[in-house]
Amino acid sequence: MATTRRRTSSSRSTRRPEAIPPGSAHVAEPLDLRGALRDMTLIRLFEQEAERQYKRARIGGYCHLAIGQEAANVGVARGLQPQDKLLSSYRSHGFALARGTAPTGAMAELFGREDGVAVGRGGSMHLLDPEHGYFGGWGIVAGQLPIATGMALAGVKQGENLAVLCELGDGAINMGAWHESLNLAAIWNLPIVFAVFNNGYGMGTTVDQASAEPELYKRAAAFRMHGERVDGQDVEAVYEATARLMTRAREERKPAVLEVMTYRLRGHSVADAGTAYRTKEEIAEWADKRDPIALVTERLVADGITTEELDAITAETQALVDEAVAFAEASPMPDVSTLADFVYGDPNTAEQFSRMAPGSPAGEEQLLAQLVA
Amino acid sequence: MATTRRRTSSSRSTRRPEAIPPGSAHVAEPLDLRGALRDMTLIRLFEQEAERQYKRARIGGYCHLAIGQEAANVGVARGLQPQDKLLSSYRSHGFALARGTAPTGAMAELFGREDGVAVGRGGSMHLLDPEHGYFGGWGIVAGQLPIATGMALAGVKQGENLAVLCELGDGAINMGAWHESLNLAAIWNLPIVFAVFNNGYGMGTTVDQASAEPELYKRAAAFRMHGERVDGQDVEAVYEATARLMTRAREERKPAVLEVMTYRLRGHSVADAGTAYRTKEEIAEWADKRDPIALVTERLVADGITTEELDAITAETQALVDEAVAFAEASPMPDVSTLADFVYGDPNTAEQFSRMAPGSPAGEEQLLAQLVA
Amino acid sequence: MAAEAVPAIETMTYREALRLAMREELERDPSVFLMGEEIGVFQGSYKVTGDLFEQFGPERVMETPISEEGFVGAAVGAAMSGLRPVVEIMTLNFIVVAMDQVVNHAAKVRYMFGNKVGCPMVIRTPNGAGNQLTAQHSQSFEGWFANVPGLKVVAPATPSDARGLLKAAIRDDDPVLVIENLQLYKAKGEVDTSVDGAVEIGKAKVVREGTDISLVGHSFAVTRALHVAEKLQADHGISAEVVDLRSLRPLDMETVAASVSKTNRALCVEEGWASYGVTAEIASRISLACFDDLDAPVGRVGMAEVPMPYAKSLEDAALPHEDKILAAALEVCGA
Amino acid sequence: MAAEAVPAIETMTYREALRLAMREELERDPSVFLMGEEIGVFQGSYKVTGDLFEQFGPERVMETPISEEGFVGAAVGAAMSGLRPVVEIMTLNFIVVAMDQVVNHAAKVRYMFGNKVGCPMVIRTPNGAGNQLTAQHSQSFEGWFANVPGLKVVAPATPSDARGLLKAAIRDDDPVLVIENLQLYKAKGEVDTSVDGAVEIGKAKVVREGTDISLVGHSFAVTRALHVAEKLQADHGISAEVVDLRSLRPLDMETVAASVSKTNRALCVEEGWASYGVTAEIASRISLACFDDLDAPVGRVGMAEVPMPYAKSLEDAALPHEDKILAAALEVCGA
Ligand SMILES: Cc1ncc(C[n+]2csc(CCOP(=O)(O)OP(=O)(O)O)c2C)c(N)n1
Ligand SMILES: Cc1ncc(C[n+]2csc(CCOP(=O)(O)OP(=O)(O)O)c2C)c(N)n1
Ligand SMILES: [Mg+2]
Ligand SMILES: [Mg+2]
Repeated sequence: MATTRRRTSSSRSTRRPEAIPPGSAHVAEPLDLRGALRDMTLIRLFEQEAERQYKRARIGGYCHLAIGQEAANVGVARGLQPQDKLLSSYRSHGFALARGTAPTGAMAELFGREDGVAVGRGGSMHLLDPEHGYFGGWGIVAGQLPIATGMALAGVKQGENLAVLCELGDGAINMGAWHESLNLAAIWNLPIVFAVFNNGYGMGTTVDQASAEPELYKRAAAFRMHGERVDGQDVEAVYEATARLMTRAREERKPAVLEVMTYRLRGHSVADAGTAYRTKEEIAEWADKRDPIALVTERLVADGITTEELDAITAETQALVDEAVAFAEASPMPDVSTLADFVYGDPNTAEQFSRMAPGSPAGEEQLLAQLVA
Repeated sequence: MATTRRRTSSSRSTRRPEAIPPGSAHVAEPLDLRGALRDMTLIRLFEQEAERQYKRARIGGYCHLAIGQEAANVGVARGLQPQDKLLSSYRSHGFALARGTAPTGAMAELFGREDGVAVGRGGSMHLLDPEHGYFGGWGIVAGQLPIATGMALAGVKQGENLAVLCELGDGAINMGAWHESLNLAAIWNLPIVFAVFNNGYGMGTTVDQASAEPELYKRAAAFRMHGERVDGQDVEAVYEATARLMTRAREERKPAVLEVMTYRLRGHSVADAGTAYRTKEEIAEWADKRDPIALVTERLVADGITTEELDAITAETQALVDEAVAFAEASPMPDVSTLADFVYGDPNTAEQFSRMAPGSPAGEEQLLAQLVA
Repeated sequence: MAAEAVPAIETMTYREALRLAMREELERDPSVFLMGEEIGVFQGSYKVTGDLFEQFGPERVMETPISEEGFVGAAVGAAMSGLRPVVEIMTLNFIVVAMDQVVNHAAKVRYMFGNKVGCPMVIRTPNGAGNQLTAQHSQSFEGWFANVPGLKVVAPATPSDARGLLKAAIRDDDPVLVIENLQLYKAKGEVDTSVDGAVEIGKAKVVREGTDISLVGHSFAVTRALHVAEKLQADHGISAEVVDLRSLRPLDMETVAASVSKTNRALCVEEGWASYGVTAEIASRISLACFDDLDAPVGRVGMAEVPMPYAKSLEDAALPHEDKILAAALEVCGA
Repeated sequence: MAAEAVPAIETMTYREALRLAMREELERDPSVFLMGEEIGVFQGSYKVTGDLFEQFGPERVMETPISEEGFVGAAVGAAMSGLRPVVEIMTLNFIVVAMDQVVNHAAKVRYMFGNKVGCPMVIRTPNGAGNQLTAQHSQSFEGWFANVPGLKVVAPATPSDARGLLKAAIRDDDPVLVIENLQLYKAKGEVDTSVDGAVEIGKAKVVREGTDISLVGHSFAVTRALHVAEKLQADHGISAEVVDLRSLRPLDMETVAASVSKTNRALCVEEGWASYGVTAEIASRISLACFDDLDAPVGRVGMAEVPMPYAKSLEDAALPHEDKILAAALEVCGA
């Protein structure tokens, strides 16, 4: 009897996925490779800094890093039009930065400061930047899927020429919300692309263990939806597939699934060493052979980029990260008197709650005092 | 802009589904056609009686009839081995009767009497009969799927040579519970068959409107699971497919999906006339050409059954239904003093709750008085 | 001589009043739309949406598959995008499958994202029991939602409030749960259709004046309480005041406390299970706010604490019927 | 001379005590098995299951995909089949996606089916806040489950009770929620490993004797209350009794009422939101049961009623810290 698969040595290989026929004939503008390298470097340096600051206890809570996944982050973000909307899981830093969020506001949020993008309320898991079309990192696995579906619906209802890209992890695909969201997206013909970032693991669980169909993009077929897989360490490939599927979504109202094959070089979060469930060899192999930054650099070098130019990219992005830390450090902690701000937004709220005080327990009294003040 | 499909005239046809290659080579014993007719007739007469009694207010609550779906009920039930387990939605009467539950206990339950199969607690939606391997009609759409999956898991863990058949409706397939349950069944290699009773409608919503993949059995592929479709008005076909897939589940630990194409000739429940969302012509066509009882009778007539024999079946089953009504009428209403029975089953419960009384509100006081008494 | 606006008092059911509110809001604001199972051709499982599908078509009245988690979440996303979705959940029992979207998402959006986005959506859904619908279809756990900061919860008890609170909920910039009630759908009452009629959220209402005891509740419990008040007067000479909470979060404790300070006795009533239910909150607040005024401990009545049974005899015994409320009121009055 | 059984008092963490209970029950009863995300090779997200996977293997310690609704429901089915699944939900926040299986299914099985099947299963899951985990990961809504007939809910506050109540829960024939707590996992305490140590469900415990006020709570709030009691004594000469509820459904109100009848004052404390929370129930029951004994209204303290913010300054302000409890206790004491 075996109701559970025994763990075998990981089937995770660094080999590229087979090519899959594209979902439509849209051809995107070629990717600005230097710009992509710059964004990826920014993310890498930002994440390394976040790791350091976490260890110094300037950052608290959960902190999930994107190191190793930068091509996936930047590839999808560059495949969007400015009006498009992006939502993701808690592994949010890379998405915000790739979409154009200032590192200052992002780092200040990680520090829990007033100038953070979520005014210190959200932290690492909940970066967002509506002005740059990023509608948040979300913390409940797969919780963002129905919401992204609704944003695509709203786009159609409002007659906007936009599509939504919703990232989720390989672990998230086994939640019921996947099924309901994809079905709704399909029957309503919504302009949305579900980008499954398959980094091989949901915490310590492999894709093979968790998903009865481990070729995750194939699950799109259950909704008569197009699905395809792309090498997530190749920023051009991710960009091309995203741009094509987003255009198709926008122009033809056709949803799709894009499985992005990638790898996280760190643990699940900074609290996880990331070695209990995978071998050091596996990690080393990805780090050595499939580091997305090394890969794009190689390509640029072949195209004739100079060492000086490469150094300039590193210097510029490092300066941004340093500035972000200085900015975050200088930003004040949110004042305790603002604790009740933003619980509600309706202008009548204070009046609505003004009659609640008699008999209130302590936590409620506190809210009312601030809300009604 | 169209975010919602416009209703077109129903695509529901009475034509048989195309044949689909079987999931394995198991060949079942031929079906006892007379026995099947007898069971189907019993269900039909029972349901007609239930309808009458509902109108007389002897039966209350929701009451969902299986009229038109008898071949599906009987076909799957006869495809099971005695040790197999069956779970279903709230449309439960036909399943209980097909599995061998005495009509007396079933009718008494509909009447809400002490001798009902659920001791008057469950009513129409929640018939069950563990001794005959029927683990209930369940009322939350798709709620029974994870539970059935767990029963299959338990069967394996306990080393029992059983498989589980879990019925759900075409409407239920769009719930997240479908996705999670099928994925678990597949990765754990569980002996379970998910029988989707596709009667064309979830209340007033057509399959085309609700499911992005309206050929529902194809959704099995998202879990690398075998799926097939069978003509649900043909009791032999349903029986054959069920028996084959259940044997395969039991012997090879392979889950499967069986889509059973059927039709309800009545409304969603007795409260629904069933005509707002479909045409009278459509209903008439199914009633005239695809009534499962007429179809099996035709076959038996071709095989040489006599009118006397047919009449005897009707007489025997009508007598059972009459007896059931008499039995139900004679059975007492549950006594109010038993209200708190069965809320908990642990023998220590009365002792556990014995210190709860001080300050209790009225509803709780009542429970405690009965529980602790 | 100019025509004067005359009040147009119409008698209609609670169900019709809800439909009227939706019709008026759909006409007033193009960003409003309805979503839910069977709310179109089927006219709603309890016929609340009625002919709105016919009038407004499938874009404004969107029928959904059975996927509560999916479409409640889609409503959150639409609300974050500036629309005002009004979601029907067929009964409160089924919201449990969508709980995560309500509690972990809708309620959190604005705060967690530092006010950069909002979530102006409505979920309307009936609670209640009484039609032998059994354990999985007879529940009332609106108190769980009232426990969650970020949500507002209202529960109208009359047709006029049904129209007025639903309108206010739709116009509110925050997620609002509108708790309807299965028994009330057919209840009739007067609605002034000549006025907008929106009812401010967070205001309780004294629906019957009295001097000896305050009966406090929401939704269908108010109807029961009013009947009990008549009996208390007629059979026992006890003058009961009845307070309709109308809103659970925010809660108008000023009105409740003022009533109890006058009557010196209180009984809280609800359709659901009282233990850890709505009446727990109300009773504990009254006990604190009116400590010196109370002549007797605050009483509570709810449904018997069992999963609702099917049999008529048992269901009757489990419901918080008027005789139970009456008995509890007499106990509070020491009568 | 025969060897006598000597008590073997071991100091261990709450987390280790839970693991010990599972180990003992897995060894004792072959029908017990564990299910949950990352409870195997990963040793549990909070390392509660630790080496149990290594010791018992993948059949007894079943790792699951991220599918709470699916595997909680599977546990219901397994329990109906005679097994005794013990499900870990990584934190209470995530049970919301599986709520339907807990509330509409596990709690209903036995009653709705007329006692023809039962559902002996355990769900263990931590509540609590305090590590800057933010709005979606800092909640405590165990009161919702305590509202549901058919469920039992316990909440140990010490390592010894963690072991004892989890053992009792596993042996119980009904669905039991065991509410653990993120802050308590690392708390140390003494456990007598020479005895079976199961703790009867439904018994509160006076964990500190006092004469002037009763501090009543469950889970981590008990730890806070004990500290506050020390301060009340040291700084204000107030003698506080502390009552650890240990079980929310059933609730041991006899012990609570006896304490308050002695001290004549009570403050109820919880980690979650107090409005419509656990303390609402406790306070309203005390107000009724001890009406004539109370010298002051019953106080309540919970977390500030906001979605938990991330910033350290705000989170600190939102938590029901000891200074808040102290202030509330002084108010109740009129000091
Ligand atoms: C509903 C729910 N269950 C469990 C968790 C805890 N959890 C957080 S992240 C995670 C793993 C997700 O893996 P994957 O989707 O592959 O994303 P990745 O972390 O690899 O980016 C789990 C189990 C959660 N946040 N929500
Ligand atoms: C979660 C949930 N949502 C809604 C309902 C209300 N409801 C009961 S039956 C039904 C239609 C189900 O249709 P289908 O699955 O096709 O089964 P059929 O009635 O056709 O047998 C609906 C929407 C419910 N019981 N549970
Ligand atoms: Mg992953
Ligand atoms: Mg159907």
